[in-house]
Amino acid sequence: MKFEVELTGQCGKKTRIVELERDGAIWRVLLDGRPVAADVAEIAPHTLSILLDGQSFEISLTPCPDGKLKLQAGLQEFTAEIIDPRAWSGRRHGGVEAEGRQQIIAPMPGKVVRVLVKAGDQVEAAQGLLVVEAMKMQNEIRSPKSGIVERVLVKEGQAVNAGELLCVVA
Amino acid sequence: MKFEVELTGQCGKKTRIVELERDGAIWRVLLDGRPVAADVAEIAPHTLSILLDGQSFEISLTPCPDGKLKLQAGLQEFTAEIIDPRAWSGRRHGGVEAEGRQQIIAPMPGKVVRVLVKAGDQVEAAQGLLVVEAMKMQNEIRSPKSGIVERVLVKEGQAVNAGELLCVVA
Amino acid sequence: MFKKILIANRGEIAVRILRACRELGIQSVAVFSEVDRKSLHVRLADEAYPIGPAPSRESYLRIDKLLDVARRSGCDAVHPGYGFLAENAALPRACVDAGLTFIGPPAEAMEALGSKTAGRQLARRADVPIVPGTNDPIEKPLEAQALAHSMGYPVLLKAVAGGGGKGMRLVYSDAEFDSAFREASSEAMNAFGDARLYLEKYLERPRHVEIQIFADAHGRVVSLGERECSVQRRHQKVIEEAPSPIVTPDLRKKMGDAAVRLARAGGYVNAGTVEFLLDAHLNFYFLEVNTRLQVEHPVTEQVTGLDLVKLQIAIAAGHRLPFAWETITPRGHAMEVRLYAEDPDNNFFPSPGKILSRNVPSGPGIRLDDGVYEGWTVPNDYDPLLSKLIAWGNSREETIARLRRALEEYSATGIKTNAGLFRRILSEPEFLRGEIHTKWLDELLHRPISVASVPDEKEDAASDAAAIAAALWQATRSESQSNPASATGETPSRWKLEGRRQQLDRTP
Amino acid sequence: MFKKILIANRGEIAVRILRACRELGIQSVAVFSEVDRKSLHVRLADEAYPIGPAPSRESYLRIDKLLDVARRSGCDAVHPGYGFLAENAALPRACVDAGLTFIGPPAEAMEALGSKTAGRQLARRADVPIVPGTNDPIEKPLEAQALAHSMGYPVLLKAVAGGGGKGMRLVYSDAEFDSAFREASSEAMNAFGDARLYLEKYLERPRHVEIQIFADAHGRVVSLGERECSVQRRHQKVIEEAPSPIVTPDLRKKMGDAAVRLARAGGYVNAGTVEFLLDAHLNFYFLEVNTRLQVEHPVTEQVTGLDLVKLQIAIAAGHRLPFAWETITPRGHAMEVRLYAEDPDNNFFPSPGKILSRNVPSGPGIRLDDGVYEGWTVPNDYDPLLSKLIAWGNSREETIARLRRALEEYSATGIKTNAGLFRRILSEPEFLRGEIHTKWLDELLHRPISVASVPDEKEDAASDAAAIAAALWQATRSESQSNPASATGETPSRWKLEGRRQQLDRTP
Repeated sequence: MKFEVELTGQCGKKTRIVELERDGAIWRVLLDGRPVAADVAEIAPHTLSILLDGQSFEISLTPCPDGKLKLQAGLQEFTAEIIDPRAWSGRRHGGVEAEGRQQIIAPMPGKVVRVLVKAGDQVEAAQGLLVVEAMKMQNEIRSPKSGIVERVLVKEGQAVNAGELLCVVA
Repeated sequence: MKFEVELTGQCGKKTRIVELERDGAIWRVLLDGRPVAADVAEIAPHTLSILLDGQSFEISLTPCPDGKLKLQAGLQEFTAEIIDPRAWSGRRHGGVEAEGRQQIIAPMPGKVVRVLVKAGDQVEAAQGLLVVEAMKMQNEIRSPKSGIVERVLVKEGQAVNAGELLCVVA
Repeated sequence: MFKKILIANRGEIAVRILRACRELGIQSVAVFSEVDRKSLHVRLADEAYPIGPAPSRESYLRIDKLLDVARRSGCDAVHPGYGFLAENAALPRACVDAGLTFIGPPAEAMEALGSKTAGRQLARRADVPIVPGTNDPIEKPLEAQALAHSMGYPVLLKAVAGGGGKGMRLVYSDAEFDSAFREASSEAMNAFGDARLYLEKYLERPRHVEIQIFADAHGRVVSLGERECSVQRRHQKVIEEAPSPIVTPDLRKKMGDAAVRLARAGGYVNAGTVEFLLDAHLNFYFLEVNTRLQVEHPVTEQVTGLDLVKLQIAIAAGHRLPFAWETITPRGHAMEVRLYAEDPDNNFFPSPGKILSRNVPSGPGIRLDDGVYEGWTVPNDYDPLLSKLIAWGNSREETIARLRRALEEYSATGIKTNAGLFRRILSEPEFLRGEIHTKWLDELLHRPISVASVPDEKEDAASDAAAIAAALWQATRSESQSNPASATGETPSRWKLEGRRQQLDRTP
Repeated sequence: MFKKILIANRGEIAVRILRACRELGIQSVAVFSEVDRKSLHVRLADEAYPIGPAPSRESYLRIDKLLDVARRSGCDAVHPGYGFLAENAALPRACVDAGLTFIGPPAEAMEALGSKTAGRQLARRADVPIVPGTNDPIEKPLEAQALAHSMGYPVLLKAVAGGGGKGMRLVYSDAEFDSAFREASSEAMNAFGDARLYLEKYLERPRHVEIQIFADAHGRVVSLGERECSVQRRHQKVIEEAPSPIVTPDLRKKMGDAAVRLARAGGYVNAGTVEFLLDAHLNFYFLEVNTRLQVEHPVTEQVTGLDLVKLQIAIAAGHRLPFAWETITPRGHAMEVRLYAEDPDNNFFPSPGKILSRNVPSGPGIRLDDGVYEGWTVPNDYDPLLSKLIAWGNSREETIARLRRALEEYSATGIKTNAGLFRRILSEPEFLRGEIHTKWLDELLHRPISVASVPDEKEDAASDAAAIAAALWQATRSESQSNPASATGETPSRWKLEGRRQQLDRTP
């Protein structure tokens, strides 16, 4: 299996090609076409110990709802987007058609305590759209772009789930 | 289901009759015939939190190879033997026929470093029979009774597994 | 001494208090809402009773339910922790009525010192410096402008009824004063129905330094030294340390004396904290009093060796502060970070969920005040504080090195945490030099991340390892999807790599 | 300072050392045998390399493999930890030959002080009290008997070549002397091919008190005070504390001076421990020198605030001991228990296995030096030390209360541990009064358990809870056996009890 892994870390973005080949119970690894001495052990369901040419890394993984992976390696953190040419082909470029039209989704479960805009309003980038409360903290959700509020799908006092569509700015 | 639980703790032995009745996803508990207000939550695969009339206990369980259970509740430890009248009937009294004849088994995996007796030897209670080494520690295994060594099943230098029969004293 | 204490709280602070009780041989009674049955404080308490649904106003804020549990379970005292009812004078009053000892200040002292305006008035009387400004609401804007002119700009106009930045204006010159006054006043009217404003000198980049005080019921009040809490995100403390890197012995004595004077003036008893702002010239100004145990109390404990919760209990039981305290000499340096279930990529929004796995650091100089455990689900309903990680060292440098080491070992999967924020702060040169102020972190978060802090080679290798881990995760996921049978049960070989073990025997 | 240190060890001490390296900014290189790939020290190190099969003589005891890893990975120093090669002079010699710094004493000092007989001879020369007896093998039994008579009985006859109690006799009177001499002599001949004996005064119920010393390469030697390690099971320390409950400042000074004298006489450099026996009249007698870091070093760290591993590294790098040390004033009291994978019901036999789950204590005053983690399998091949649990408090009483609290929170399933032994010891009145000696624990374990320590009511309720837990475990086990489908996947309701929640709302 061949994967394109796009990593975003403290030092910016980089892309790695990882080839994994199963050989019975065992994997072989090529990194950007070069075989690497990687000794991998599973420590816990989401934690791997990797010895890479002797250097010891402990990687903990948390999958995100958007399909990306958060990875932590000691003091460093990465976000990984994995493009599996076999299973995921085309996925990466599928988002282009939505350009310009932004769907605002709830980042976590909570309650809408204030709706600051209504359909048709002109908004600036970073202008507050609504306020969601969770765990006693109120957080203003801001517009990612200047534009017109197309729809508002929630009301004040309404409970929302993570990923739920709150409003659309076009 | 009705269980007879024989508990051995710091304060000696006691026996409790525990009746559990399934009611859908829920259990009802009778302890020695008396209904108890027990609120049980599973914390981890071998750890239960039990609120018993408001008193909070955290019980961790470790099953032993002999079918008993080791239980820890804070500062206290118990060994429990469970007699399930339905599934286990008769099991408790099955050991009687072995009386007088003692099978000496390896308490853990290790290596026999010394055999101190041979078949036919007269031994006293607490006399050393053999020495097993594990994790750099040598431990003398002693006779639980006075009698005659009937058989010795292992040799010096031999690796043994936990539960393996080492010798028999009759 | 008390026989049984009700802990009217949850999470790490409930655990902290019940541990002190256990060490003193006092029974502890926990309470829990419907979502907290499996919380750590319930597991570790001697007794635990349900007090209702998840929303705190129906459970942890219900004095009637709390005192009902206290009465029925035979408690003789109540510890409020911090948050929830800890600074609500109704609780000590209800305790007194119910014949229970409240472990904290009397209701009157709480009111005299706890509210911002009452505290400010008392401070003025006790000769404790406050931020210069008008003592009363402005009646004549021109007089206020003259005062602003004489104090020096910038100044802040603030709504008397205010909060949350509404009705507040920062004024930089005489020319701006008049229009700023009219705008703020009308905004205050709209927001609070009260147009009144007052004037305060604006402190640029102040530090937050607070004094821990203790007072017994026999008239003795002592200062246990300062904590610096200047690293704040949107007015929330995120890192606290003791001692402050810039407080001198002389300043410590002055601030301690001022805090003790204020506590005396308010008839204070038990543990309290007097918060100050410190300007660039080391002038200090009274901010407010927290009439309770603070989240950050462990840093004082680590440098003084005292157990503040046990002291609170002893004082509430009528014990005297032992004489020896005034001669306590702090040792070394302590620093605390607050680990929250927060999403750093989403403006630190709370991120509850199930903790699938975690690694917690331990070893020399590390203390963890933990409120959670692996397998537990952080509920949606409360402050998402997971744990407080506290390091101690002989110097500020050693303490920071230990904290960094501990944060390198810390990981949690299943939830997002703010641990990465601390990893970043602890490598910032300004932080390492102690050059911090209350706006410092907010400013830092608007700056791009400096690349210099991580050596390139190690970073490269770490990203290689991360890329391999990510690909393996995807590969095993694809495998288990195409072959559901293999997904059940942990096949031990699932992650195994050939990894050229032979090669490992040849290299390094 | 060093750039990269090879840690020639495993388990908790390897973790302890690599943490110190990380805090100092030094890279750490771990080594692992085939069964240790997943060990905590491999996970946390900067680099890790395999060194062969599980048996230590093929891995951790192989100087050639260790130095090969050190050379190839570019290390400039080697830390041996304790155990394995830590007191083998061949390692420092091999390090010198390979151009590596050994973090410990020079080979010569190790030999001069490390062996029992050499240490005893040096002690005599350095005017350090040793247990009275013959200095050389007994040639004339009658002279030896006269000496025994003058020292006072009981005395010990010991084989010069001895060990393990062979060729050893305890003699209570002149009348027994002759036959005891003959028996011991012939037993020694049979066991070791060497009939020679020597004579020592037998100390009844002595205490084990040891002095931690540090020496730099510039001639400075200091004592960091004592540790008491009298609680031993079959000559193995199980609890250590500092300070000793019976050592006075005067005695501390005398013992410290003696230890420093001995270290000087042996040309010692780096950390070492001089062990003494203390009789009922507070006379102390030299026992032996441990020429390495001790398992129990954390108790000294907790009371002095020093990091002994960092000091070892600094001294090995040629740094001077700072002057300030001689003026260090210990604070409070520290106590350590060694948590082992042992079966208390089977004579504390090692009990390795997979750690299915565990709860580790944290919070104020608690330090855990951990070598294991949940999900890891304790291998069969090495010392089964899991973790060291260390408590600190302002007094011995507070320290014990904290340790008891921590042990109450500690649990591990899947393996058996000796935690229950400590729970028992820490409630023994003699231990609480500090009335301990090296035979105390062995005697205690032959006594029936005193029932008085646990209040009846609580014990009853705990046994009720345990009985319910046991029955539930059996019930769910039966269920999953009769219905295999339900065994797969955690049905959340599996353990749920109706529990008369309504009743909980009525009671307490």
